[in-house]
Amino acid sequence: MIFKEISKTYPKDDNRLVVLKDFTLSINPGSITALLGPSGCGKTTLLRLAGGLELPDGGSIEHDSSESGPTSYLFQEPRLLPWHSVLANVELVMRPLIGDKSERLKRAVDFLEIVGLADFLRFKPDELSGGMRQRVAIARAFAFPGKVMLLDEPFQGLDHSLRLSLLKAFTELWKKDRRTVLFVTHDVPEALLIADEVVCLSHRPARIIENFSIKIPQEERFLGDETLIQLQSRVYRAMPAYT
Amino acid sequence: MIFKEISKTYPKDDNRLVVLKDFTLSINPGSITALLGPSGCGKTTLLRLAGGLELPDGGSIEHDSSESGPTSYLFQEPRLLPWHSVLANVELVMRPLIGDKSERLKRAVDFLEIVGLADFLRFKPDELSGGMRQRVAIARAFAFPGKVMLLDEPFQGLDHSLRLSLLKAFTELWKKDRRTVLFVTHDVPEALLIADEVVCLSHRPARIIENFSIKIPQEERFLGDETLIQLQSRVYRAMPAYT
Amino acid sequence: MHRSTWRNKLAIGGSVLLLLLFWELGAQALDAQVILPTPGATAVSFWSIVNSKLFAVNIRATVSRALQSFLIITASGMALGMLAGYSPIIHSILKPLLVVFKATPVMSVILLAFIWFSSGTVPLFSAFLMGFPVMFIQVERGVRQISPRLSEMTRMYGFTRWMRLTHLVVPSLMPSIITGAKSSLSMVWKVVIAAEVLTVPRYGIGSRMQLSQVNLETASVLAWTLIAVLLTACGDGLFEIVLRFPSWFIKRRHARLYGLHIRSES
Amino acid sequence: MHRSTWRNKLAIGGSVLLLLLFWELGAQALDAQVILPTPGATAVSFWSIVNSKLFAVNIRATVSRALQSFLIITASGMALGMLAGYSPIIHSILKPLLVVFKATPVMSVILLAFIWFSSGTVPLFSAFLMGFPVMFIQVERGVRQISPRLSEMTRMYGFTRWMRLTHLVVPSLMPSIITGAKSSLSMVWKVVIAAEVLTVPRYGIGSRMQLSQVNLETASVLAWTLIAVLLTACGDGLFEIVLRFPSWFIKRRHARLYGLHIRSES
Amino acid sequence: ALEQRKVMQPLSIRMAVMQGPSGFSSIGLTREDSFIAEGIRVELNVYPSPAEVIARLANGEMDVAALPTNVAANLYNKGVAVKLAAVVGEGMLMLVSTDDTITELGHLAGRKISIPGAGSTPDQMARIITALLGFDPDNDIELDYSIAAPAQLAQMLIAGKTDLAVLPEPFVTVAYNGRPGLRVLINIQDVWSMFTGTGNYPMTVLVVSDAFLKAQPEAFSVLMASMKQSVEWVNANPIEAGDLIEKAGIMKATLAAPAIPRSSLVFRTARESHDSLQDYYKMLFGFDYMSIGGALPDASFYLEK
Ligand SMILES: Nc1ncnc2c1ncn2[C@@H]1O[C@H](COP(=O)(O)OP(=O)(O)OP(=O)(O)O)[C@@H](O)[C@H]1O
Ligand SMILES: Nc1ncnc2c1ncn2[C@@H]1O[C@H](COP(=O)(O)OP(=O)(O)OP(=O)(O)O)[C@@H](O)[C@H]1O
Ligand SMILES: [Mg+2]
Ligand SMILES: [Mg+2]
Repeated sequence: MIFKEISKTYPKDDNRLVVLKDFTLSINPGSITALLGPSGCGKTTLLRLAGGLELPDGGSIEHDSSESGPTSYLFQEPRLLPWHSVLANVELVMRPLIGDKSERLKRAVDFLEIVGLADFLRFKPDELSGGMRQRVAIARAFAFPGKVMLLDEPFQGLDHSLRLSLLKAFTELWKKDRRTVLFVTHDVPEALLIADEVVCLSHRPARIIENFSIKIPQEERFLGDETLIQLQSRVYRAMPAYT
Repeated sequence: MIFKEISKTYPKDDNRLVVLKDFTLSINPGSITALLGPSGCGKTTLLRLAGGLELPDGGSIEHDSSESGPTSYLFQEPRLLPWHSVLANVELVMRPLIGDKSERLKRAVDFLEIVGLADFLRFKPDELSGGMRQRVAIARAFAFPGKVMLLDEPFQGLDHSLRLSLLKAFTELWKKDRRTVLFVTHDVPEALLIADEVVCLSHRPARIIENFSIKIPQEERFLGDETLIQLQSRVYRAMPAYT
Repeated sequence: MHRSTWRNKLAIGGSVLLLLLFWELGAQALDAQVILPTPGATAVSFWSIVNSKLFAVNIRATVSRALQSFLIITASGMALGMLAGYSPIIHSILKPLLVVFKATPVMSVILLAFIWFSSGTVPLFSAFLMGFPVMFIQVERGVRQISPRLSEMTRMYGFTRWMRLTHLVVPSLMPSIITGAKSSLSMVWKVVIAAEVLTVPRYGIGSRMQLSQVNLETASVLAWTLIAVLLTACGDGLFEIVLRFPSWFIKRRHARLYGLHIRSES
Repeated sequence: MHRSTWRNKLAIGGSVLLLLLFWELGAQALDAQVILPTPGATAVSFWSIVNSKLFAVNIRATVSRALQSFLIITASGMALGMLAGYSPIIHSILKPLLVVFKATPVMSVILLAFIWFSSGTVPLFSAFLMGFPVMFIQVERGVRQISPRLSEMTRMYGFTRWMRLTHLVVPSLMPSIITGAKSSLSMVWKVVIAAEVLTVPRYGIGSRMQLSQVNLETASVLAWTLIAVLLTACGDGLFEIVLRFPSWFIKRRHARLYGLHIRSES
Repeated sequence: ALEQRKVMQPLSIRMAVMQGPSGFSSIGLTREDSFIAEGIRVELNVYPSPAEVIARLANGEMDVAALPTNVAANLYNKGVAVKLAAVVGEGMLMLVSTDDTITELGHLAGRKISIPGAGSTPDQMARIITALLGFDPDNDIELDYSIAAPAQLAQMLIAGKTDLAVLPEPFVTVAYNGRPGLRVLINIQDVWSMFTGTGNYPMTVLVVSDAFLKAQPEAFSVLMASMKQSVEWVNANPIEAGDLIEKAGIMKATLAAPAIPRSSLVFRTARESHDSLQDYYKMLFGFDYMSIGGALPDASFYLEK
């Protein structure tokens, strides 16, 4: 996926808000890219552009042939259908792609087990805690067999151990088909643990400050690793300060 | 504030969901307490009980005399009024307590500057990014002169440097009046940086696993500190694993 | 949401009693049985009407007219309302039609209505003229208010048109549809009866009212009014029950779809 | 949201033309001027009506009746709807009243209405009977749908009753109120005219219709209908403009409240 | 062959009347199971308002109808192919009052008179008569049309909620029975005769569609004859007629029967009443020419028989 000189402006009455200006970034097909950046810099806008939910004012986005097809999108909010149960929410999105109902159900239950909600299949979203809702959204995005995954702060609102285990589950899933993944996060260790490429963005309008490649295979990484610790401090230094 | 043998059950059709059972916790008036715990264990429920939004099925909550009066509550979601601007959202909540309009406005603008939204006073919540909405909610909770502060994952969705600077701003504000603060977080360093007391909760039904007191004054703490690093690993070990 | 506690029932009863009291006092103050008979006189008349042999036929005629126009209004209002809500072009095309509907009094088209429909269908026609805009406006607004976030989600996940309709649009519209249905039902009764009074088909509550009126039997007019009120109350009650049905139905379906699978899984 | 692009205008125009065409064809097929005159004959009649000297008086009479009942319906529907939405007890108390309102045909109470009110107010009264339930149901539903999260927030932050009303309830209800107002406005026109036809007050569109009708001047009846349709269209347009006004007003107020302060601050 | 068809399927004459006294004359037609002759049957349809009668007549769904005299002329002038066949009812309107203080005509000035139905015959006659008596009907007195149904107006009189009204029979009788204090201030027919020098005015007429006249001239002759008999029978047997009236859904027997003698039911062919019709139309033309369709009907409107 290649972002080519993208620009995006939100018209707000008189003063226009330039969110992206000549933004260029190329993402290797089949790799995981993490987007780090200050709040309000335009990360969600980038994902929306990549997912086709918004059209750029200028520039273009090119997709690799392996990336054409449906996209799994994890929105910044859970966006669950409030009238459906947890299970139905996950099962439903697979309908257009998986014809067999029992297979869909199995897949939905499997993913809901991964996120630890096996006991809550029949609950409605309103009866869940914030983190549980987020987990349903994760299960939905993961269960959906999209060619590309766009994840907007996927593990926000989850506790430390759950986060680690989901990261682990995610890398294992990813290794099976190696889809292109672009994800936004505010957690540097998280980015370092799973990303092949960490992109640090500046304040709005977002520019790329620095681009870190991590060559270590995901399954061999752990946070105590020397290289990662060094990388971590480099990333922290690169990240734009709060002004 | 003292939680005395609180129990809370959500009736869900046939299978009842026991969220709290004989939960007891005493919080020193004028201190900052952090609640850590796995997703869905009942942290938000605890805050809601403390804020009086929900009544316990059993047990009672006792308030210190210094804690009687209005409460600042930061909800797990921003909960902004969508038809009002950012500024109006913050200014509005102070109306019942601060009669003077210009003072309210000044206070609202001040707090919005602290969270870095000085340029967005006229924006509607729908025109903001997720993190920016969260920051408006933070400004609202901080600007509101409540006697108690209940914060539900206050800094979620914010980037690292913004988080640090808000933590700093928060401790400075807190030192002025030393209100009782009870806050939920999933970020252990965050808890260690500002809490006087860190409470680790178990899986649902929430029990207290361990209780860490930190005696170092907030302004002297930094994450490289030896004591804090030790404490951090103790907290991580105490925290319930993902099963 | 405990709407049917004893306190509420008491309130309903009290309010009904109060209404009766006002009626009695009003009748006594007016002291003119030809204009406002007392509740007692009305009750006597009511009883003799209920026991008359054509009672059921009259009721059936009116109820079937009301029901038919209600169904027509609901179906057409929903279909056109959704179309207009989604497509600005269809909205524009339907706009003049709606204005005509809103403003054309039955009076103006009654000659045509007499020719095109039999006198039994004129009530249907006028109820439609009256109720359709209400349902339409309601549904159209409902469509515009569907959460853009959720609809973005369904688009992203490639929901088919049918899935969007059944899993996003209809559930989102449910409250609007219910309100629209309640409002138009509230109208249909009255318009059907009023049109029956006007056109006097062979059977119908309105026809009976008209005849009682011509014959100066005011107590009988009021008794028929009472019958209409009771019918409306029954209709409302039935409506509430029907409303509860879908959720029960969905639960059943859910159990069938997911319940067994889950158990066989774990 | 570009509802007024040229394509939509074209659609509106086309739809109006189509309506006229159907009318012309229908009239020619029926070939009976007493029943359905051609658009041409109606236009001639329209022109002579518009030029008659009492035209404005008639229009004013009907418009003022429609406006009055609309205002009464909106005000009472909003007030009682909010009360009933918040308090189950008041809901229960009002419920029987609402059922009576829903089902009582004007016919049954017209003698009473005539005694209590003058003949010019009977249209007002019947419009109220008809339109009130629609507005009421709408607002009551709206109150029940106010976001519980936001209302929890206002409770937590100790909003006063008045603040809750102005900053949470009314803005949340706005869409419901607008839909209710649109629906009841759509009814008020028709009911007022229908009641005028029935009671023939000295001036009013309905009175003119009735007189034209008894004189078998169907072209004139249709011309008056056309006038009613145009009035309704104007009413709708005005309504849309009024709806735009509050947001403009709020913007002004906002600028006054915050605009200057901010500048003097930074 | 013709004989056979008659036996198998009797000729049905579709006739429309309105609710109220204008339907009284025709009720005798329904005596013998609605057969007025061997193989000829009258299908009597009762409608609540002239509007429906007009619609069906214009549409060819009705062959014969009893209509207010002015409506018949109006229809004819609007191009509906009908002919006036006979007068079946004459004036029977009264100005009644419950107010004892009204003792002379001058007291009517500035009063409110309730009229059942704007533009109806009572309205026209009230205007004509008050004008003949020297009032300006638009300014000197107030004509109120709020209560369109004569029955309701009778109710209001009985209850004392209105004190001056123009009422047709049988509602005058009804109101009188409910409130014996009711007085007839003006018998409108008398005033009419006094000023015009003619007899009573024609109020209800029988019209026949040209199509029916052309297709079934013999059947129509039979109908005319039966109609004449019907009126005579009704006038002679008010009690039995009342029962039939109730059965047809026109009005209740207890109200209709006592009023029949005062309802001016007559049967006069168009030729017999040609002059009085023309006088009446001229008067209406002078007062409100729109009520007869804007012109005096020409000669071909009257059925010559
Ligand atoms: N309205 C409700 N109906 C039924 N169950 C509920 C309701 N609200 C909360 N629960 C249940 O209560 C439990 C605790 O919820 P709570 O919101 O307190 O969790 P939490 O500790 O705040 O979690 P998180 O970190 O994910 O926000 C959850 O299992 C949830 O399913
Ligand atoms: N609909 C909109 N109208 C106007 N401005 C908007 C709109 N959506 C987003 N913006 C603006 O675009 C900018 C970037 O938003 P975006 O959501 O991409 O930020 P982000 O990087 O995802 O931030 P966060 O980490 O807080 O979610 C913000 O300043 C926001 O105010
Ligand atoms: Mg974002
Ligand atoms: Mg929570």
